[in-house]
Amino acid sequence: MSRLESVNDFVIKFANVNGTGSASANNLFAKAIFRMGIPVSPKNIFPSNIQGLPTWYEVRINDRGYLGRRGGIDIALSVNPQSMAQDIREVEPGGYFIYDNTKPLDLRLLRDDVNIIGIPLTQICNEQYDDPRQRQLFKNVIYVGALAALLDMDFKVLTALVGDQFKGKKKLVLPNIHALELGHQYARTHLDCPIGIRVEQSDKVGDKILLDGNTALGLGALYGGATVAAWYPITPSTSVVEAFEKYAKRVRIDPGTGQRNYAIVQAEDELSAIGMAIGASWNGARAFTATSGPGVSLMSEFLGLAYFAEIPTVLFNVQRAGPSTGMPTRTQQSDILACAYASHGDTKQVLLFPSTPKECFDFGAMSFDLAERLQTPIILMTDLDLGMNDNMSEPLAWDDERKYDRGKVITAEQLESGVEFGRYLDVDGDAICYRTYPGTHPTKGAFFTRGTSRDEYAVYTEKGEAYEANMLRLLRKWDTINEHVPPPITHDCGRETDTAVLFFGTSEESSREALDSLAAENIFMNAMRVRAFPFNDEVQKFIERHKQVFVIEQNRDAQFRTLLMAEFEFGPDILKSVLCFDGTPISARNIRKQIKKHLNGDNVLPLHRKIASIRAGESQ
Amino acid sequence: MSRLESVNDFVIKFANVNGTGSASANNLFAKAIFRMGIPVSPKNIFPSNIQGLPTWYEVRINDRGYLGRRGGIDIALSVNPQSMAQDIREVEPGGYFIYDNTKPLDLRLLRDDVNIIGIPLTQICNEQYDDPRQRQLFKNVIYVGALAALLDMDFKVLTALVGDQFKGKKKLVLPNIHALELGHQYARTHLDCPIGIRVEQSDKVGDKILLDGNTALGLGALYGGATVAAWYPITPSTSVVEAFEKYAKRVRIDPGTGQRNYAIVQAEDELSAIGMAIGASWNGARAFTATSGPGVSLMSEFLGLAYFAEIPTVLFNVQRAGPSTGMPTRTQQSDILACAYASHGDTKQVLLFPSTPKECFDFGAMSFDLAERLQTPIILMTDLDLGMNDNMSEPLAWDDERKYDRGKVITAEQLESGVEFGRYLDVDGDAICYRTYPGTHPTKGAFFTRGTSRDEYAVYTEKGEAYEANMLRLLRKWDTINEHVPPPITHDCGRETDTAVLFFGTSEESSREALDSLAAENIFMNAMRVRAFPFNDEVQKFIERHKQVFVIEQNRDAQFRTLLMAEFEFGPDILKSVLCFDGTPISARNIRKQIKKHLNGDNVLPLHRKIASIRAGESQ
Amino acid sequence: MSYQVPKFRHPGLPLNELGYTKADYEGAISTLCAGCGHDSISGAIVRACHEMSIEPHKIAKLSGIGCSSKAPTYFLGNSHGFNAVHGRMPSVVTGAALANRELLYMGVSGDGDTASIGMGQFAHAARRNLNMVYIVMNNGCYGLTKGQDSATADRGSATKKGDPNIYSAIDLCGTALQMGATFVARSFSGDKEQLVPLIKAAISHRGFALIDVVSPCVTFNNNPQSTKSYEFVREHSEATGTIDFVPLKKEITAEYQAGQSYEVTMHDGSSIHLYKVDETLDPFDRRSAISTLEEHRYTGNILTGLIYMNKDSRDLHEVMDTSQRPLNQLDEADLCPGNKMLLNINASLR
Amino acid sequence: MSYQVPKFRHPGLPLNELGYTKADYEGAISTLCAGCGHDSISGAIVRACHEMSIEPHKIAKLSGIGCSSKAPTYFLGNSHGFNAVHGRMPSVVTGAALANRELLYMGVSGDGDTASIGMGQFAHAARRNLNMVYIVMNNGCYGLTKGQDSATADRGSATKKGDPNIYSAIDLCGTALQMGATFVARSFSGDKEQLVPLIKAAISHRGFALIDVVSPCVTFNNNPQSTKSYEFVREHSEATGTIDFVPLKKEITAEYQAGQSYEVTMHDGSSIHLYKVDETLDPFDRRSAISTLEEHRYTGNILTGLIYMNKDSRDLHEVMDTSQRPLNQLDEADLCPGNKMLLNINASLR
Ligand SMILES: Cc1ncc(C[n+]2csc(CCOP(=O)(O)OP(=O)(O)O)c2C)c(N)n1
Ligand SMILES: Cc1ncc(C[n+]2csc(CCOP(=O)(O)OP(=O)(O)O)c2C)c(N)n1
Ligand code: SF4
Ligand code: SF4
Ligand SMILES: [Mg+2]
Ligand SMILES: [Mg+2]
Repeated sequence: MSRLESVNDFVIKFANVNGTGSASANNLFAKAIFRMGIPVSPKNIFPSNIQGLPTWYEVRINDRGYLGRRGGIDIALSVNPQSMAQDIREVEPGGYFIYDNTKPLDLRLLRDDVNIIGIPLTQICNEQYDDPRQRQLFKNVIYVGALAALLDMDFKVLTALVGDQFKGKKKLVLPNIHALELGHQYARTHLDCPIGIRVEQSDKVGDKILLDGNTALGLGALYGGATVAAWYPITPSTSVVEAFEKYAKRVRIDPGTGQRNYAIVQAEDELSAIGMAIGASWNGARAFTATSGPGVSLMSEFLGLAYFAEIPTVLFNVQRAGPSTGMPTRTQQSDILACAYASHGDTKQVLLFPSTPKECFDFGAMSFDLAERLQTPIILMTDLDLGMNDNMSEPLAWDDERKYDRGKVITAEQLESGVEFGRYLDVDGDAICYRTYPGTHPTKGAFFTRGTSRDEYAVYTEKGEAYEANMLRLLRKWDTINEHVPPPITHDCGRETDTAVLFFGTSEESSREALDSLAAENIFMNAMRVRAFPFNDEVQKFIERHKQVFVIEQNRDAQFRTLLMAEFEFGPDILKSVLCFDGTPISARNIRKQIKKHLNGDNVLPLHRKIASIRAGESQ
Repeated sequence: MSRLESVNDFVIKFANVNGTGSASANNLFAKAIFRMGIPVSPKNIFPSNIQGLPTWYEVRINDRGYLGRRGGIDIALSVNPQSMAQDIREVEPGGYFIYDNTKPLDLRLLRDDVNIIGIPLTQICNEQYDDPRQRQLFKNVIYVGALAALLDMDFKVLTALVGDQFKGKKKLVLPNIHALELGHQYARTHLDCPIGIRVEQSDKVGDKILLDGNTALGLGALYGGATVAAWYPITPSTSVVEAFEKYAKRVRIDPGTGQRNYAIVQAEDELSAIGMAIGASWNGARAFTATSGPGVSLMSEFLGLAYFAEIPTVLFNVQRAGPSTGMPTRTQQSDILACAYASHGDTKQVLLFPSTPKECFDFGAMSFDLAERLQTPIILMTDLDLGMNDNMSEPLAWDDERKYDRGKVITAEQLESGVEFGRYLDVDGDAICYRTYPGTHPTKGAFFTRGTSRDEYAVYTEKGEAYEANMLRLLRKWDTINEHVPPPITHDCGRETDTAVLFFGTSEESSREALDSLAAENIFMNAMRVRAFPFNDEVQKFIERHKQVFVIEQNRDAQFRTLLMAEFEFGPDILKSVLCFDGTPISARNIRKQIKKHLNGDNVLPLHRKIASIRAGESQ
Repeated sequence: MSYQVPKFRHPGLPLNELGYTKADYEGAISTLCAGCGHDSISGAIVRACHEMSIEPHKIAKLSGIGCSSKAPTYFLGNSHGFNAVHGRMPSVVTGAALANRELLYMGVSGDGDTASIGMGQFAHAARRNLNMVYIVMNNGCYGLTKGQDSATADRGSATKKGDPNIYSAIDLCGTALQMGATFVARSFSGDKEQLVPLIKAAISHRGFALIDVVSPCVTFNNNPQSTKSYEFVREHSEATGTIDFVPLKKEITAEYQAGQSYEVTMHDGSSIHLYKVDETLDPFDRRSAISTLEEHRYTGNILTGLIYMNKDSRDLHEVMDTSQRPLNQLDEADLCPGNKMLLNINASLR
Repeated sequence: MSYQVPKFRHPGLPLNELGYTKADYEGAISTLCAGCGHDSISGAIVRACHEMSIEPHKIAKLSGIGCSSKAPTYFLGNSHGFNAVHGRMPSVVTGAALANRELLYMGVSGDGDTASIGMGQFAHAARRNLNMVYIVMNNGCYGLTKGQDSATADRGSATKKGDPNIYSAIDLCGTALQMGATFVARSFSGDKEQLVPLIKAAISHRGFALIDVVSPCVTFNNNPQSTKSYEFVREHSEATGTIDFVPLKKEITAEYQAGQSYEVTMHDGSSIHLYKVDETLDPFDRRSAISTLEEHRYTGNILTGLIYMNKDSRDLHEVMDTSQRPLNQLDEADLCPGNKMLLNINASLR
């Protein structure tokens, strides 16, 4: 039988039952590979449930550093009878299927184009452990040990990692190492090691780190000086505030008093959470909230208020698959329009699109500067894929000289010295006005914040002209905002071409890989990664330079493309869509396939008709 | 001094204090004109407050039947000292300023290009009445009597109207007629009657009626078979449910039992209101809710659920000026994007755009057929201008043969006979599936409704393929929907032209007038009034037939144009914007001016830059 | 249709009056954690409905979002179900109940779903005396989002990984009473003998019937520091008395001792028998219910059983005076006034 | 800046300790209806703040949407104000209070704003014992949207144009008590002698202080069928006692009779004196407060005055143990851990 052969280049998928502690064992595996200097990209695929349902952990190992989803499984390691049929089906021909053969495999599942490897995990556990919980936990560690032998991993890396992971919990180190050894031993004794796929020490990760975007965001908020966090639990954004809290507990305790230099409130719902963030920002603290899915809809009324009353507001939206409750544990980039035009009436909201943990950290911290400088909500748009998976990333860094940009705030001294203050008076001509913090001055500088129309001195008015002037100033402000948000990043392919791709957020890795593989077929395209809305002029120029631009996004309705069309004055014939919305991160194969289909001229129907008649994404 | 002269063609504006009962007197005036066979279009301009602030009532009288706002005031009748300065300023040169001269006019207000007419209203009242409330109330009636003389109105029409208005309250008839006579008498004795502007019996109203859109909507819901109304008070939608209730109390009481064949619940907020409408619809009743402004934002989470779970839902959105609380008593068409893409994730909502009370009635009733046939939310988009003002309209009519279209519902008999039932199974190929009402059959036909992903049998699933297939079916359903919603109406100008206008809702009257006046300048344009989203193919063809299409809308961000661009595959260079967003209804003069500016080539900058640099609307 | 759990029907299984076995009232296999209190409550609902011989399709089960709100999938497979959005089940039930007054509305919610995001809707459904059974599966935490404290967590109680809760707890029974609920009870998922008759009584009651059921979350909130653990609740609960439900038309066979026992006839003709334990509580007097509850709160005990019932309850349909025929069964003839009335209206508008 | 009401300052006007006249605590001219109860409450707030010599800029006044929520524009013109969205004032205050614990937060709301759309936020602000004064201008109707019943309207009460209300009324004092509020009072807009000292006590209290003020809507709900009319309230209110507020450092001059009089020292060192009328009520015992309230509800009387105060109240900041220095005054040095820590974090992630 053919068998896949490769070194440092494969996809392995673990199939487990959730609530059994498999995630940490699988993580041990991924991190060990990473420590061997090989780029990895693990993705946790978990159900919206706590215990007993199938869960998967897909790890891509790739020496060339492609970190997006590739599509296809080379090795499946399945310890979950519920999903075994599906797991074995997904293996590429020539691939490997590793399973717990304490119970024999159902013969109907057998595939003769796949290499089947049995390890009697349950049996080993039952022999070694009496406690049922231990049996369950160590089973996972044992298969990691076995994998080390099968893939020719450096066993010392694994044992060192265990030491690091249980630092402070010494008692746990030895039993875990023992379990690793059990698996390792078994494989070396009973199985053909290594298999065709294996790993070798490499040097491709440099000083990179392995970190999930939500933790990076929480750290970004911490470094950005956030003192108030108000939130309501929801997957996949919950861990943003949890990370913020974890680190705040370490570094934000006043050494003298033991008191906290931060406040975190679990609100009663998302309406309240964003209300709190707005109230705190209004009162001069840096505040944020984080949410996902339905939370975004619930926050829309307040987002409209913050836009119109110009209150700095930071919202981290970790997107998941919608609409409604949708697929709460799957990824998508489908809140683009809901956020860009959040709330009734004419609004335009600022969006940031990080694509790595490093950018989550940077943009996370920057959000507060932007919110206060621009006096408007800043919505940072990440997603489950980036937020909840360990992503390889540049290390985090902070310039210790950096000062927070607190924006335009008038002080008591300035008021005292007779500065004219009108809350909505465009003094500097950039359409951004000065504010005062409550409590600034006994008799000067007070104003009334409201969601109703008002004049430049914040006095209530129903005069159409005053309302209109204010709305037009907000439009002018949009141009100022444009100058402050992070610019796009362009990759020139170095050849003459009139075709390009444009993407944002987590489509980056797969897009880059797809471009490389298209280049290998002599299809050359320039690329731009957009990092913010409003779109910088560069975006417009980039699109204008090309005859066709593929907009890659992870939603059904090409929402980002709609935004590009609404903001610029060129025809949609230029903008073609590459979409994936089945809840999995878009893969390089999928992008390549869709682009080639377009280039072959398959795409002449109007967009929505077309999508309806073909399947846009691939689920594999 | 020059004085304006005209017959049956002028604009008169009454300036009052709110809470003084002026609205009914002013209405008496407008209706009397209407009964004289002359087209009128009264607009109430009121503050967001209950008592004591300036309020205006602007009536356009126009024999040619132009009913949109014209812009400019020919006659101002001011009994409010607070607003007098502004009122007199607004009068066109040669126009008339009528005021209560019991107190002398502040000389600084005097204009020598305006005809000033004083009537000692307070003095007359003080002489005639002792009770302060009577003094206040009858003051308004007296000036209507005076106007009758000044404008040469048929006094008998007025007295007959009073008789009709106080039918059942006989005791009020004579005092009101007396007050009318007081004013009439005074004017005829002391003033030069008629003035240059006057009215003459005409025959231009045919069988038309004078009705506000909200009452028409309430009646539409009643005729459409709505039995459950859930709402939360908010201006300007409150009177929709109030009208529904008023008529339901008359015609929906079971004659045998005296019980109600309807249920109206004032919910605790808008989230709850739409939840109730959804619950009732799910359970097989026709239900609706009505809201405005912030209510739309608050309903977005539930709108996403109804879209995704495919629950018939009827929402009447009477738009007002946003964002946030905005200008709650002013008009706008600015919830287009918030409604079309309501909620997070990929959603597309059906919108209907009535432009007359008759259409409010028709579309209101039709909403229930559409919601049940299409199994999705139907959002009827009207606005304050249409909803709260008396609009001249075709009479309402109902075909007594008409049956409600209850959509695809499987009965107990069908289940019994073995019909296969899967709630999300596309049996007919039109992407609309069958549902059952709860309680249909003891053992067959039950299913679980949810906002999470599910398979065709409504069973929860997290399988990407099942989710994707469902989302693609929803896109195909969009095409089916397209075939059911009201098509656009086209007005061909009868000449060769490559220019057109496209509008919707309350921009119709002013657009029509603007087109006529442009035609008088030899600028000919075709016109299309869009009545629904999704846009019919006809809309696309119409736009394609032209080189330039002016999209007329009453919001800042050209939201409707964005929608057109997002849905179709032609360039935005074709679509030009004509906007008004100062809270007043768009006027014909304003439209004409903006179009001419465009035609003169003033419009080369990208849209948002341009708007920011010029004033888009006129406030007059 | 949507429930494909193969059901083995034992020929000897007891049938109810309608000829159904208990299995006919079951749902899909639960995906909750083994040992989760919610599953026991589902079991009690199944038992109550089976024993009362309610036609399964005459029940509509509705919920919000959470582990608890998933539970309706796991019972009453022949009933229509509706998983609404988080915290908004009461409004959906209100609409549904208005549309068809003839079904039984079984609402299921969690403490997060009800006491936090759903507080407003819960309060107002109670205030309107909506005719429904409202069961809260109360575990003092957010199970589905992994164990954060909920608003019913007691001050000082801690979940598996959390710090002790610093906020005062919301008592859903006390809240419902304040709002005007007409039937208020508390129970424990581990006490089926108490819970099943309470569910039956709640079903028979016409009006808003709350049962706040303490239902431990074994995964996140069953640790010793928690006041919502199996152990704590077993040790600290104090019953108001025992309750017996006697279905309509059944002859009363048991001997009821006078004095501490009350027989109450419900709206549907069935009756409940109460044996009081707590002498201070008169469950038919709101003042007594409110002060007894508060007294127990003060002492830190969990009062379970029937806490309050308004015998003269008039539900939403009654106070609104809606038609006896369900609104969703009315047709054009009932609803549409016809063109003639429009002619009159038109005339009045000229 | 935003208040351009020309103020004529009479030279002889009494100055408070800070040297301000009452006019310095006033706001823009009211646009509410003449005779509206809300204006009287604004007046009481002005008087209380002036007499307590609170620096006006150390007050933040926040509200939702409604006639009542407009009121903050009409008092305290030198304080920052915030008109939030309908029903969501409590969350905005929560955030604001977290940001700066040193200001006084004066929240104003209506019965629609609080008891309907705002029920959830109201309940949770109370539960968290947020340090604020929460004044409800309670007219039993929706003034600004023209007179619909609100959720505090009594059953059977009718507004000017409405049918009698068919729902049970929400008692905001009872609700706040249930939720864990630590200061609960009720008053009447027409009774300044009672209202002003209550406002002062609420200001001095550290924690969530609710004053539910019945405040007739003259335009829509002051008719004889209404239980929120001036006349009805005058006739049916029963005071818990009288209350006297003695500012910090002031010597107590009046003679207080022992027995029915209590002196209570507040967190800020000032004190209140209570003269009880109702012997059954112990306003320092929650159980007593809850049952007395319920008793009055039963008899249909309106209990006014201080209903409950927790002398040991610990507010949100205290239970959260946040820094004494307001969070909004912390800077980079306090907040940013610097690059060194990142180096460690990075290392742990390799
Ligand atoms: C609007 C919204 N916010 C947040 C969530 C995330 N969420 C799902 S379940 C849940 C809490 C459930 O707690 P509870 O109601 O107590 O149920 P339990 O899981 O404890 O049974 C939350 C916050 C959501 N689905 N929707
Ligand atoms: C989300 C939202 N829904 C509805 C409204 C309309 N609205 C304005 S004020 C008000 C009710 C106010 O009642 P209340 O709080 O009792 O204040 P009052 O006017 O009686 O003082 C409503 C419903 C709104 N502004 N926002
Ligand atoms: S997490 Fe807790 S509440 Fe959820 S299923 Fe498990 S035990 Fe039950
Ligand atoms: S309507 Fe009522 S509440 Fe509003 S200002 Fe007038 S009297 Fe006051
Ligand atoms: Mg819970
Ligand atoms: Mg009110």
